[in-house]
Amino acid sequence: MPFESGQVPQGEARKRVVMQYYPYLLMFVVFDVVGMFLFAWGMSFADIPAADSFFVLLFLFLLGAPLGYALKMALNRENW
Amino acid sequence: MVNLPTTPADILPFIIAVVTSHTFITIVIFPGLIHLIVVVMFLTWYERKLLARIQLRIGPLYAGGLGGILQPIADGMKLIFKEVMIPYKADKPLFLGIPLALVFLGALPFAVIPFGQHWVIANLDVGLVFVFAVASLFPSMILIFAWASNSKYPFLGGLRSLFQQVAYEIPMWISTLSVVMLAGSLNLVQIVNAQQKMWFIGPAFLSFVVFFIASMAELERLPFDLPSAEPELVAGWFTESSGAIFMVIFLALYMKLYLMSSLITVLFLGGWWGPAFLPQPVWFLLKALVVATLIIIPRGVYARLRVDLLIKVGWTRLLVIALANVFITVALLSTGVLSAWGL
Amino acid sequence: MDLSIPPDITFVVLTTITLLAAIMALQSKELIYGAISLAVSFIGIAGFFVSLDAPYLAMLQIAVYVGAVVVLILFTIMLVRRDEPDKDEMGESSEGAAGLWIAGLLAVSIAGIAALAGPSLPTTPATGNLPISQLGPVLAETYPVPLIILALLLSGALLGALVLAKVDR
Amino acid sequence: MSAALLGIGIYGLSVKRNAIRILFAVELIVNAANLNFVAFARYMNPSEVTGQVIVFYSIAAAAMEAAVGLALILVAFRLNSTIDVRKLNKLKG
Repeated sequence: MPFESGQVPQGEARKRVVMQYYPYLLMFVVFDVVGMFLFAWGMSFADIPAADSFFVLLFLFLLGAPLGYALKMALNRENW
Repeated sequence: MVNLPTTPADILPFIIAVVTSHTFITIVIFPGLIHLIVVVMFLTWYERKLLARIQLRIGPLYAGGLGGILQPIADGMKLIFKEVMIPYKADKPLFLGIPLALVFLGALPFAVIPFGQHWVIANLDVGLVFVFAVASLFPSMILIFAWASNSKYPFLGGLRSLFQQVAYEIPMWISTLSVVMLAGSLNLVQIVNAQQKMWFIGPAFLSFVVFFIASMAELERLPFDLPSAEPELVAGWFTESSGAIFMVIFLALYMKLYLMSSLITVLFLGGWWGPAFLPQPVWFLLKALVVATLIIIPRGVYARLRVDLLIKVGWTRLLVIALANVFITVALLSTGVLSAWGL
Repeated sequence: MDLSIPPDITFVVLTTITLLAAIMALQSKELIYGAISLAVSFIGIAGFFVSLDAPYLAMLQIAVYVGAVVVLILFTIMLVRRDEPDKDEMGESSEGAAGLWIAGLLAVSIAGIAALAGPSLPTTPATGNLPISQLGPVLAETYPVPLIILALLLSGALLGALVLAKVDR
Repeated sequence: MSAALLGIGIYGLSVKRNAIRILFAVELIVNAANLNFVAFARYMNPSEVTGQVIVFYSIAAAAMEAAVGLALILVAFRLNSTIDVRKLNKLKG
């Protein structure tokens, strides 16, 4: 390097990365999909009968438990 | 539309007709490119000046008089004439290409943002989702750029940026769901029209709070600026960029700041609606400026969080609040509490 | 299906981009470039969706595939990066040839079937917009049960992937 | 077009040795199928969005498949420190 000062960089820059935040990425993929479905539903909320909206809310509710469990796993540093 | 010129004498009137046509003006001048660049340059000056005032400094002073308002132009000139250094063993095509792509992606969502009843370039039916789809390309771009620059600080910064943006994108989306349900449309023009009587910040206050916090995190602003934490990571994922590349990235970042503040204006603050003594775009710009100020101010005030806490807060608090907010909105809408405002 | 359409410019451009990117995704030396070309190919498909009057689907495609799946792929590539440079990835040449043969045969036969069935299909796409607001009601009213199954699938996949990726001590 | 994409996908599936490449190929095949769904729905039954709704589910399923597939690749890499499928034949004994 002709005109740099300071230390010469050492080692490989593109190291393997840590796993710690990997579960959050998985959750991102899942909730990306969920979000798109919810937008399709919310866009025409007024036109959808309440009985059918109930199913969408049930869908959301069902995802609550795995979300909680995934968060618990993700926050447990022993796992990663 | 205008007919193509046939004789040389027609060329000048043709050019005038094209330049004064509404399409040309919307694309190139007002909600389009020139306006965008001017506002972005203004924002860089505004941020420096505001922060300086908060910290009892003076900030830019000399360039152009009037409190150094031409400072952004001076900065731009300086950066253009500096040498572009490409790190040893960096991935050249990606290292040079990604910043340009970032600017393009930063400018693209402005095509669907309505600055007034007729001041919108493309009135898409899927406007809001379009903005989110484009915005969701940013994290991977940043990660690739960080990888391409073949250096440790950018790589760490890029990873942090990826996780942070990923963590706050979902709460952001889901918080806007209640706005979409209130307006009954994804079309941004219709969303603003639905707010003629009542701004959505009232009925959807919770989602406004979530959206505001999440957008600050998306913008990597303090107190969420871990990806470019200066004491630890030099400048985060754009450490290795220099000269013109740095300028281009900087431009993209400020475009994103402007995008987020105008999105908040559109979704929660009633867009262009305001008392009629000022034209619609002026109201819009004023509101966006106020929001930008609110986003900038914490930078002068707060310290930053730790990265794992940051991500934890995003997923455990904001996401849960956003999901709960969906149920609240359903309850509000189906009990008809909001019918007084015609919702 | 496509054979009956007069070759118009968007179609040709989108086809070229998508197919070239797809080939690049499989043949590029560096895995990162493969992931990027995969993203480009997905964006090409999203362009097709727009031209087929399904803009919401195009946005879904970009947000889910390019926004989420490609990020996941990039991250995994960085996780499994080996310290020594990649060796030649192609299998033996005979296997490559066999793969090409199978793939070519399949593609040609499907295109042939499409060409035979082509005349029986309407040749012009419908005019007029499909309102995207139709999507929600159809989703919620006609297909509520798949929605619930999807919720189970999503949670299953999330937990399954987490348990798989967990470090056993 | 869709057939060509499918062809590329099948080729990748059968020839490549890197597990991530194989995942790419699978995604390409799924995309070819999605494209066909939308196109045929548009040409044969233009007034309904059913074809698009099916693709909704298909995209969701494909995304989940990618997530689980990548997790499997991670496990395979951790156990064997390679993602070359020709070398992952431990079950042969």
